[in-house]
Amino acid sequence: MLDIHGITCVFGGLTALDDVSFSARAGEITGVIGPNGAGKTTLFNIITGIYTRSAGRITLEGSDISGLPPERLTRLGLVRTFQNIELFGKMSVLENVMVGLHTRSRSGFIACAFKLPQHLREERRIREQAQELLEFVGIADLADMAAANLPFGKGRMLEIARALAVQPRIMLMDEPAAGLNSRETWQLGDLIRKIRETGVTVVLVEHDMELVMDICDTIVVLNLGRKLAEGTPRQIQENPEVIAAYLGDE
Amino acid sequence: MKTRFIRIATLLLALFSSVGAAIAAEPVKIEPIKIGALFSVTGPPSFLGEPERNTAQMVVDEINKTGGIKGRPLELVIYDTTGDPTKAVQLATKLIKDDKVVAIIGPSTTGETMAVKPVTEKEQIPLISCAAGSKITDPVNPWTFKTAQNDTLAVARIFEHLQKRKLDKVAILTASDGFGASGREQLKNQATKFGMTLTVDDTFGPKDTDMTAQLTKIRGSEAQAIICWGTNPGPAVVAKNARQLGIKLPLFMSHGVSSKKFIELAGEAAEGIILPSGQVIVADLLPAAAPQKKALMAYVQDYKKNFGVEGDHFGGHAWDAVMLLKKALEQGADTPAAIRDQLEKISGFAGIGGVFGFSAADHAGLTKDAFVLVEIRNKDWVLVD
Amino acid sequence: MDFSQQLSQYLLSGLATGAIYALIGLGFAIIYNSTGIINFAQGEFVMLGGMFGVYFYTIHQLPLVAALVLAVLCAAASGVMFERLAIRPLRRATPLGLVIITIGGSILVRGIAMLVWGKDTHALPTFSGDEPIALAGATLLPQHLWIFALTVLLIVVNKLFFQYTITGKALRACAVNQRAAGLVGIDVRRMVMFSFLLASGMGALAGIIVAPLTMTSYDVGIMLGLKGFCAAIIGGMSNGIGTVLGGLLLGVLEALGAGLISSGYKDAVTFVILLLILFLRPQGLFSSGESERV
Amino acid sequence: MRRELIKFALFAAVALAVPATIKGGYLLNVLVFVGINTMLAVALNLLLGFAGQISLGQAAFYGLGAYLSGILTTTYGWNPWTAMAVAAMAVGLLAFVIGFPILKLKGHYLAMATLGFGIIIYIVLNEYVDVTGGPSGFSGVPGLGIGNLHFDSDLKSYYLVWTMALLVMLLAVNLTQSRIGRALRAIHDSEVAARVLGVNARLLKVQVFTCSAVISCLAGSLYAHTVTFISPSTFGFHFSVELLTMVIIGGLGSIYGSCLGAALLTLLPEFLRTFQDYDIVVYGLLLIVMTMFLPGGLVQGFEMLWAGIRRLWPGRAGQDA
Repeated sequence: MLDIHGITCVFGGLTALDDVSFSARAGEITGVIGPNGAGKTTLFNIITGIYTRSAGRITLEGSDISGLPPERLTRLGLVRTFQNIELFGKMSVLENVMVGLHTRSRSGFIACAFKLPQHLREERRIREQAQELLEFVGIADLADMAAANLPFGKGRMLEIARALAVQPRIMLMDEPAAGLNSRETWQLGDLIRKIRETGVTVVLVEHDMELVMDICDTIVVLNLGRKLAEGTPRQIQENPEVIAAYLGDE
Repeated sequence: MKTRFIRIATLLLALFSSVGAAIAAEPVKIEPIKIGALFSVTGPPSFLGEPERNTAQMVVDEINKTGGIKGRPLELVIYDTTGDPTKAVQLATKLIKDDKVVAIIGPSTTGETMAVKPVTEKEQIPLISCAAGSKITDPVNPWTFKTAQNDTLAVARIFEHLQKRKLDKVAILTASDGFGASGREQLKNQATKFGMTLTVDDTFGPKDTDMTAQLTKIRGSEAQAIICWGTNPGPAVVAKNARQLGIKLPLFMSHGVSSKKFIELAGEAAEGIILPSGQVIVADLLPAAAPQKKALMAYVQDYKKNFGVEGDHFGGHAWDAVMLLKKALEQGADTPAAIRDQLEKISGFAGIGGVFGFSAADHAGLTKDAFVLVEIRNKDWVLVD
Repeated sequence: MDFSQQLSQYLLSGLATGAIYALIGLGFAIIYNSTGIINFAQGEFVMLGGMFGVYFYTIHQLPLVAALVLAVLCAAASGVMFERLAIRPLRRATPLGLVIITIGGSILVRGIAMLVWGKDTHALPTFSGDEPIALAGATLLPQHLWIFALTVLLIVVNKLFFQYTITGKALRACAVNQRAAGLVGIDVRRMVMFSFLLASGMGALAGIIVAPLTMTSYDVGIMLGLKGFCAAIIGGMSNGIGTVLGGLLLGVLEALGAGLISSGYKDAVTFVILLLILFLRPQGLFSSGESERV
Repeated sequence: MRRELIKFALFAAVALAVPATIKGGYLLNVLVFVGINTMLAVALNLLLGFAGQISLGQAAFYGLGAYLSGILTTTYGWNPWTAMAVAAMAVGLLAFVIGFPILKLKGHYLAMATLGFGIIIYIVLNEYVDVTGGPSGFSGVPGLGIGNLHFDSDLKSYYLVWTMALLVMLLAVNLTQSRIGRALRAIHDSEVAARVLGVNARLLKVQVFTCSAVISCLAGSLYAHTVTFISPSTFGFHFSVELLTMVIIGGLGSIYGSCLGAALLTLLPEFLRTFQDYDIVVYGLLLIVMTMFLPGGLVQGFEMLWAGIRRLWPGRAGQDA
């Protein structure tokens, strides 16, 4: 589904990513792991058009998407979440999800300003869909709260609901478990599986090994900007190079 | 409790009734004649508005001290327009509708006057503007008069002088503000009439700090004289730059800088500059028989006494406006329409700006004699001609 | 009077004006580089320099040198006061908030100056006479030489200061990363204050040295400030030579614009250039680094 | 939704009833200008309060509207309404075109670029004497009328201007509560997150910039036809700052706040005539103090005050809790 071909990224003199390639298969959960500074987040930022790559190619279902701006990617069905959840704090929880439904509605300036009937119908539809999404992630009861007042764990759920709102085919999650307690992490794992069941491909960068090993179908290991290994959780756990990278030299 | 309340109530009642009695006992007050004034006391044209406000207030106070007009005191309502046409319009409306004035003097600038004109015309209130632009009274608007000398006259003075010196190639350098733009229009309009060729027609921003580029261009042209039109500080910079470039051509300025301030700013560079001016700055040099001498001396001295500095011709515009109104009122006019009619009949009135004579066809009322040409020598004015 | 002579006068006049813009631009750059703030009130410190100069020289009749020193000190003190009262209390400031605060500050300073000193225009005497000096077919005033000299001096002093003194290095550290600078023990607040002190002092110096040529009044700060800011933008907000080159370029373009194209539109020419630079090379003409402005 | 509509209806009723409570005169004239300034402040607020993009060049669009209307009707004898529509379209197009490069900039650079644009337009109005009349202004602009109804008195102008202003406010309120308003606020909070959700931030910012320019332009046309005289000095940098002050004082992101800000800044000088020279100082102080202590503007201040009163009122607070 998503294919990364030889991505290289150089900041000044520093090579953050060096010829990284891997594929995320449709309907699977792919995990990208690696010690700090391995280049995981950089990779995400390149895929989602926030940083520019120095070399390489990214394709989504065979078509080239390298270097496209984030809003274009979203329209092609690729969405991401952030490590430090980026909520629209002054808006309500429901409204946050409704922004996610922006691409699912099309009333223009005129229709909105004059409240034309099709806009009102659309607005009702968006509201209902947003409510459904909140139910899906389990925070429907907080719909009217200001997003800034949400506890962190709930904020994470909101961000996922918001990302789901664009009806993605593939979802990139940057350390979704960061800052969550063990119960919340466990719930998150369930949610991610549920998301896969709806047919969405998931790629996640994660530190929480337990979660990754539990839910991922395929795991890619990065170290110092290079791909170290790729395989099933079992294969990765047994890979000596990976163990060395995580534990340091024996 | 109850008795105390009654006591207090009685006391209050007594107090109120005594005050009421006092008010009632006062003799019936004579209704003052209300005139309005719009000056840009603050804002960029404050160099006009401030002396105008001072002067108008001073003159009105004096009139009232000597018993008012036909026993009725004048009441002057002054508003500050800050040089903003929008505010000028609003305040003109306020003067007419809320203060119910019978006439308005001001505003200080041509732009504001043009903005206010439709209002006063619609409400049929005479307006005596203190601004210089010729288009205020050309074409004549029945309700609009002005006291500031037309720049037409100032331009004519300079061109006549140039003709006498047989100079006919002139470079003009005008400020890009209302005053400069109006001057530029007049300079261009009258050039052919006086047989002048304009070799360079350039402008400078009123806040510009260096005009050597324009002057260099002039130096490279065939110009035999330079005319610069603007108000402080631009012309002072022009004078300094001309000196720096070693330009020896005769340099003329407008009446916009005919105050000691200009000499102070331009310093050495002011020497030899010739400009048309109202007679106020040279009041003491005038022969005793000059028609305006008496008015001029009185104004200059009064202003000095009240404000510690010498009166300039900007304040003079307000002096003329108030005095013209006074003349109309003395004829018994106290409604706007009657004042307008009386104003149009005034002739031979020697004021600060010149000898005024209005008619149905002329609401500016001055001839080019209103201007004298002066030269700056030894940091003071000397009459030319 | 041939054309080449005219041209050399345009260039020379332009350079002289440009040097003034450069001096003012440096003040913008210093504050921006150590705090990330564009101080829209910078032009007002230029005005304050000139007005304090006039105040001490004309009203108190002090000797010129003493008046100058006092004026710079007073203006610098005003700069520090502005930082203390308006910038520092603003915790968690957004760029928008800072833009509005400094605009408000500039209006306030201008208003106070108007109330205290009135609306008149004033002139200072030139430092060493006003006999024109001929140079390559063009003429200059001695005062222009003072301006050039001061510009060069300030570039050198700036360079030395930022390169070799502890305070200068600390300021540079703040420019790179305020939080990191704080962590290594630099008193960031003091550094911010210091940059305001430096910038307002320099602005005041510029204001004083140009006052004999351009005269000064309470409202000269707006236009001078804008031009200085243009200079700094053209120069890519650098602390040194970039901004100076930016100022000089701006001055020359203005003079050429006024002389050869149209004197009325010369300021429009300036601002069109500013917009083009912002659109096409937001990092400035004289630097090649990456930029975060877009 | 419904509550919002009731709020607006109440506000509109009050605005339209005002002339009945004051007996004509000068105050009515000032209130006409409050209406025009409300349009301008709402326009700026859409850009600044919702999309978070500063503009110091609003006066330019205002001026262009006034001058295009003035010139087309006076010099070329066009029908004022046609001229107004054409001016709005022309200014909208201009804003759309320059919006792309300008709104690529952020923060100070955006402020500077819009300021530069404003100054360029001001210089053109000032220097293009043959067409604009230059610094001494442009007079003789005809008034507006529909059939036999001529808007030639303050009262009629009041209803004309306030109908427009209320319409603009209603549309703005609608807009901010729609998907577009949400997207704009999202851009304001976190542009990256908004873009990741598929919001085309760049296009949307340009669109709202255009929208704001068109409203300002309409206000300019109304100004020209109401005052019948225009001069460049009305449309300078200082007016852009005045508009900014109105929006900030009223409250960023509050449409009613903009109206309050416009009313306050237009009426205040009338009641504080004694201030005269001090008003410039008061302006500066207001800008600083409001940004520092009440960044949400007066509307937020009132809300806080209201919340405080409710807390002090044990009965009601008890019910709420």
